[in-house]
Amino acid sequence: GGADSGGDAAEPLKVALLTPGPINDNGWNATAYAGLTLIQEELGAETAYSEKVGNSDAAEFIRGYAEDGYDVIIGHGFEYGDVMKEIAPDFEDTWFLVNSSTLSQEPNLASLSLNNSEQGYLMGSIAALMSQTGKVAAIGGSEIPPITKSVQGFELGAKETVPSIEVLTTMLGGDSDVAKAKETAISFIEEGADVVMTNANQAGLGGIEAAKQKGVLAIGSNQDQNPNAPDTVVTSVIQDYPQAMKVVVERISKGEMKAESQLLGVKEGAIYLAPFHGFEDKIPQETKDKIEAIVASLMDGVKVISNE
Amino acid sequence: MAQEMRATIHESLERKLNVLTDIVFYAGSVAIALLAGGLVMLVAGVSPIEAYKLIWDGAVGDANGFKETLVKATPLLFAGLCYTFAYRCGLFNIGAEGQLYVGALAGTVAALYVPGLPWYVHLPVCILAGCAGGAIWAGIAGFLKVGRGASEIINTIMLNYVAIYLVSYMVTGPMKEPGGTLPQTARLPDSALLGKLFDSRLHYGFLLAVAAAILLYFILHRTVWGYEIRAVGLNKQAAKVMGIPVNRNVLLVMMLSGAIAGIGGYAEIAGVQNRLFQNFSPGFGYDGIAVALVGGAHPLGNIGSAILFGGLRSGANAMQRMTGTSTSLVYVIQATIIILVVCNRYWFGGLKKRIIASLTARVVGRRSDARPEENVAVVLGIGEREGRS
Amino acid sequence: MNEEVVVSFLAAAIRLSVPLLLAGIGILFMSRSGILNIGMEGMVLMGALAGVVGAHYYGSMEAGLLASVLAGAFIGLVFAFLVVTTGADQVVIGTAINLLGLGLTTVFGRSLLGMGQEAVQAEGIPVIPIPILADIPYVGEALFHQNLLAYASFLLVPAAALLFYKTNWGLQVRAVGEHPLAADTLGIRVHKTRYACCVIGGMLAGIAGCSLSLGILNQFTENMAAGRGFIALSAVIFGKWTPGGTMAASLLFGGADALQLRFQSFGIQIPYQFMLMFPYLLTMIALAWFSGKGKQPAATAVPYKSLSNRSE
Amino acid sequence: METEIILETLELVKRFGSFTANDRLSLAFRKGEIHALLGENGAGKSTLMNMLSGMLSPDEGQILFRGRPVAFASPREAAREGIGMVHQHFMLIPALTVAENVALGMKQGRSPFFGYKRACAAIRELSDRFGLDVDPEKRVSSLSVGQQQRVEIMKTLFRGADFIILDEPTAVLTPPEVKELFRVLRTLKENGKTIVFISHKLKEIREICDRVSVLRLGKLIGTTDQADTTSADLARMMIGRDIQAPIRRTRESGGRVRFEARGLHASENGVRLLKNISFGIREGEILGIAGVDGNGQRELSEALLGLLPMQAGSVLLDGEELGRRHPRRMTALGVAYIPEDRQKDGLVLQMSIEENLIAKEYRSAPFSRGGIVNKRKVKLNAEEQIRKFSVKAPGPGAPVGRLSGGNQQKVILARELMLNPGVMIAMQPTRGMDVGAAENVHRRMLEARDRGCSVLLISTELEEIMTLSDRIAVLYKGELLDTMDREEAELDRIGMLMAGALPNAAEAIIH
Ligand SMILES: Nc1ncnc2c1ncn2[C@@H]1O[C@H](COP(=O)(O)OP(=O)(O)OP(=O)(O)O)[C@@H](O)[C@H]1O
Ligand SMILES: Nc1ncnc2c1ncn2[C@@H]1O[C@H](COP(=O)(O)OP(=O)(O)OP(=O)(O)O)[C@@H](O)[C@H]1O
Ligand SMILES: [Mg+2]
Ligand SMILES: [Mg+2]
Repeated sequence: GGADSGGDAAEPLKVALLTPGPINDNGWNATAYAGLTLIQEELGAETAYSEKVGNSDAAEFIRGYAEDGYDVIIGHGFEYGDVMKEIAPDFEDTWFLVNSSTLSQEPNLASLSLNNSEQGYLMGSIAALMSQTGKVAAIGGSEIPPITKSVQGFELGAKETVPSIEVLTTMLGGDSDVAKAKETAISFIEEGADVVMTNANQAGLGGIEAAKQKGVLAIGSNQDQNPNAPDTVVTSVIQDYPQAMKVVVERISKGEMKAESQLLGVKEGAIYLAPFHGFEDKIPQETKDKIEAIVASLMDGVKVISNE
Repeated sequence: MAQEMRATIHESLERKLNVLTDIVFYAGSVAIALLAGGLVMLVAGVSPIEAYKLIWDGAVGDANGFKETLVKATPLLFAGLCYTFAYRCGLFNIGAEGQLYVGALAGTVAALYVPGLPWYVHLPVCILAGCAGGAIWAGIAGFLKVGRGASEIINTIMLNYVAIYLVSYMVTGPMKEPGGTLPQTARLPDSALLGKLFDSRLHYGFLLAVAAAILLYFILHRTVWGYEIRAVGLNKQAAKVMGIPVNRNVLLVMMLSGAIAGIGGYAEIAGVQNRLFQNFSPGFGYDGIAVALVGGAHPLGNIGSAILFGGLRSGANAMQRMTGTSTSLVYVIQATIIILVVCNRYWFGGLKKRIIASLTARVVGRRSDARPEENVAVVLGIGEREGRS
Repeated sequence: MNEEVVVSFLAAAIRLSVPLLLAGIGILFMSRSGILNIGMEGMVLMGALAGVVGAHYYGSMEAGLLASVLAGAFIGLVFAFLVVTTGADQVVIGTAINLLGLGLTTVFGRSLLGMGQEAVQAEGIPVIPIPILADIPYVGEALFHQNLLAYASFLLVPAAALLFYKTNWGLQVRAVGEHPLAADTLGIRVHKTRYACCVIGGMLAGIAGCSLSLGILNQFTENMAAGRGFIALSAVIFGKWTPGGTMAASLLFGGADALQLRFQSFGIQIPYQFMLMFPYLLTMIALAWFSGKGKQPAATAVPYKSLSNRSE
Repeated sequence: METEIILETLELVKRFGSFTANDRLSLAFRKGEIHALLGENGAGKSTLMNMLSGMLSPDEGQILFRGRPVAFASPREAAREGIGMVHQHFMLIPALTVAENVALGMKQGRSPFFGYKRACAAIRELSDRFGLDVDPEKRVSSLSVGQQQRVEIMKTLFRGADFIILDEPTAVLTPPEVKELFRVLRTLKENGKTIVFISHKLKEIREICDRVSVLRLGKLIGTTDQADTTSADLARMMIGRDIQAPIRRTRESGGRVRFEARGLHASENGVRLLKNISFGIREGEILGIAGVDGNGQRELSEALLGLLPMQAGSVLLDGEELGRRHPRRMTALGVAYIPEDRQKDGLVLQMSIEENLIAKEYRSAPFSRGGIVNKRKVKLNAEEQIRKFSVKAPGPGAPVGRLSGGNQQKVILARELMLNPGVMIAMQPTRGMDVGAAENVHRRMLEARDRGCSVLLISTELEEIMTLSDRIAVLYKGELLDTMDREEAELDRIGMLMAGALPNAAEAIIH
């Protein structure tokens, strides 16, 4: 690896982040921002971020940060992969990290992705176990791999856990229309679904709101979404990008980073369940045991969910 | 005779002064808009001086920044020309955004599915396909206007949404990169890409856009067709009585206007992105309206204003990179610029007239005849809308 | 398809049509006085943000609603100044208002509501089942189990009709939209009337925004209007510039949306993008169908210079 | 009683820019009289009346109404005092009903509601009292012009006007409608209302008015009792000299028919616009078509030019049928056209004089070659035409919208004559032009005729028709009634035909 300049103890590591959406979206982008904050706080790095960076502007930002001497540039989304691949060779002293991608390029481009299928699998299993009606629903936002995979994983998990379950799924085609997300969830709930999972960034909260209003349960995605609706969100399957990002940046700072793609999941502790909060006492022990067993099988590698 | 001569000198001088004062006042409007933007920054807790310094540095601070400005200016110029051209024919094409998308889509289809051609054949084919895509998309609105009398304003807006979803469908469905998982097409073959200028991100699309501006200027002001377009734009009824085929012109202008946006869309793909994916335009089409207005709805004026807005965008990007300030601020500045430019006549019309009058008087001597109020509007050509049905 | 699906569909159609109806009636006020407002999208966004900010800072839904109304009135006033007093091009100003709405709500949304990880929650518009009526089988559930703004928006329709067709002021508005000069010669203050309509329209835009933010999620998210301002404009055209027609069109669009969401559960397999296109295509088809038949107020989008200002 | 002054103006001045439209006018109107205001186009009549009715405010001078000085900031204030005006161009809202139009802006007590029933009743009552015959519940768009005018009068009465101004009320009426109007006016007068009546038609003034004031170039020439003056006196006061008929060489008889129409039929939405119109015009002949405005003049010219689709009939040029027509094709065939409304149909006001001048020939040499405009040639041509027609303009590049009405018309005339036309269709070629400018136009048209051009002159000014035409036909309700040689045309007969008073005696004759 060429990017060893970050190891200088004298100067703090400089880390820049690009997100495709607004960092206050309570979802995908917020996660990355949280990761950056973690890096700043725990690794003492100097950080910068740019949000809502569309593809047409990405190169400009990435090159800009590289020229400004940033040691690590994190593109939070597969869409930055192409551009980073092109720019990376020009800045051998900088590490380029693409989140949610499987790209890599010697000597300084690596990628980090979480196993969204696994995340979905977990959510689906829990949803199926919690369902009384035998119907559960998953709603995805934009049609991009991390989301479609989590929805597909949801379906798989639900069916494997409770074979008789019926799974309703759909894509919203976007992340900003809260009203549409809420209505979609309502339509599924009225179809009979009694556990709903929404994975759609800003719009996602619409699904939880619908569940709350209709008195059914919701599974949170990506972050612990229980605080948004304590009586509705049973648990959330967290994809801990913050932790994962921190780990990777730490590796870079120690000079241990390799230019390869990294897929993290339950086993690596990057995907895990949020606390049950108020549901701790409401869920029957039997169900809790089943959930634990599924988590354990993923953790041990007994069960492997491919992210392809 | 002498008086006639004087009148002629007077007039040409006055016209020049008019253009000059227009430029001065437009620049003034932009300055005021920037001030207003600064105010918003203050309220939002950002230091305007620092922000503007960053914007300035980012936009024109160095060669790279300026090239980046031109990269941004390219799609903006295409979109501005798209609006300008339709506007000059009395049409409101709010659909540059959709036309960019469909142009990009059509161009990409040609790039990916017409293989094995040398670049000097393939690239023109792709550009023409982009043209055709944009032209068809705008043509739908034109056709509905001519055939059914349906407002092109609403239809072009609706078509923007349809186009964006269409592209989204294509890149997640039929045109998805074979074997890939991402919602995007395969990389365009080299023979379909636009070359780079000065070894930077700046590509030949910029020259294409400037050429389009010059071509449009030539069409509008030097050709028979341009004469027809302007006549239709200014007075449809009279144009009809004079024997100008109004409907045919409306349809053709709408289509050419869409074609310009279409090339813009393809140029963005073939020059910057190298592949098509959803939401590739961050609203270039809508910004084009502002570009056209600030450019005085004149093709050559568009070049300047596209660079201005391009600079604003790339500068704002630089600002965000360094301070994390949201680029949404630029929308506020843009909106303020539009408002100030459009209302220029109301706020500064009288002042402008007085300045021109006193300047002309100083040079040629006072004239006795009255100047009707309308004159200013005629020369301004902005904020005035004639010939709408 | 059983009854429950129909009821749920109806209820959803109504919920989805509420923002459209509110914004549509707002546009109707402006249209009737001869003003074309394509800036509704931006106005709705500002109303949406104002609602959350008001509700958050003052801790009550009423404060949020009031803030929306005030913000809407203010932007309506600005719009009126720009298009009525300065006589600027209405299409262009509308476009600018949209940009302004998007930009300002983003910038101020953050500075007022923070960048926090936790979304700012505020008190939402309550759902109020109407006693007795709500218990009517099927219909009650669909029609009388809605939130406050939904009832208000549907009551607005007869109110607007009454205002337009039965009052002196309504007659004035219609006259101003058709032939401002003639109205002016009869002593009607054309500019004042247009200002009033713009402010009313702005207020309704604000409420429409509020119905999105406080009515659905009690939160503001960036660009949450998602094109509804434009659809509302189509609803007015589709509704032939009448309150009843606007309501019918809003219900149609709301219904189309609700239906689109349910296609999947009916087992209809269409790529979702095509479903998303549906309302827009419907608008175009409606427009093509109705063009020439509709009665757009004759003075639409034509700036007017008032007689009393002329002599000055 | 007879001489009680209800309204008086003292040294009233109104300027538009540096142009003085009303120059120190002092007039007095007596209560209960019908007072005519006479003057050429642009003399300042409407301007004066607009000041009295609060549409404009005077720059200098004073208005005394019922002995008190008044200053109206708006028409509403004038109406409150009892002054109402029926404008030259109607101020009616077609989409609303009569009652809504009439009661618009009136408050009934404190109620915010519009008392439709009450308004209707009040209108019916007024309608009966003054014999106006208007149905309050009809939509204005469905009314005839005469009915619309009565609605306008109703509007003033409804507002309690005692002083009613009628600006050229007869210009748009057919003779029977004029009779009807006069009956109404007499009833109003009997009820003590004062009426100001503006007209260009001496005959009407003699028939209905008590006193006449004459304006010329914004100045008051004088006020006389109608009974004490002759028409010739009035005309002299109005124009400042005796009327001189332009010299018209009599046409050498013979020559072949150049332009011909056969059995033109046109209708739109079931309304018949043109019915069986046939005529022929020889080389070097002017066929005048007389008729009251709105009897199909516009439709006829548009049908000939191909702007209005026809259901039947054919148009022939030099004996050859033209088939599908289109303005561009007609231009190519050498047919010139002077449209009725020069600003709407004839010119692109924001374009320059030079560009307007090439509107018919821009596609061909020398003005363009290979689709590219030759700017130098265009400019040279404009300079030549400006000289030839003595257009008063700052230069060839000046926007046409800046020119005065007369000069705009000169630009159109120059453009059409540049075609060297074999046929010219001229609609209201001198509308809104003063006598000098009108004479100029007439001279040009006669010159064209003498060069062999066939001219179809459509005009509502009978005088213009009588002066220029070699033959005269009358258009009534979309039908051509009778065609006669100028020499045998009698004014009375034409007037009766215009009013539709004669049965369709003779089928139109094709020469
Ligand atoms: N608003 C205005 N601005 C500038 N000039 C005006 C305006 N109104 C009228 N004029 C000019 O004032 C003069 C008098 O116009 P006015 O309408 O009073 O004439 P008129 O006697 O009523 O003519 P007509 O018989 O054609 O109705 C004309 O030369 C006209 O061009
Ligand atoms: N609405 C208006 N506003 C400002 N100026 C006007 C207006 N109408 C006319 N004018 C100006 O007033 C002057 C007189 O115009 P008008 O049309 O009355 O000319 P005119 O005296 O009738 O001339 P002509 O004999 O050529 O018809 C012209 O210079 C014209 O530009
Ligand atoms: Mg007049
Ligand atoms: Mg004149």
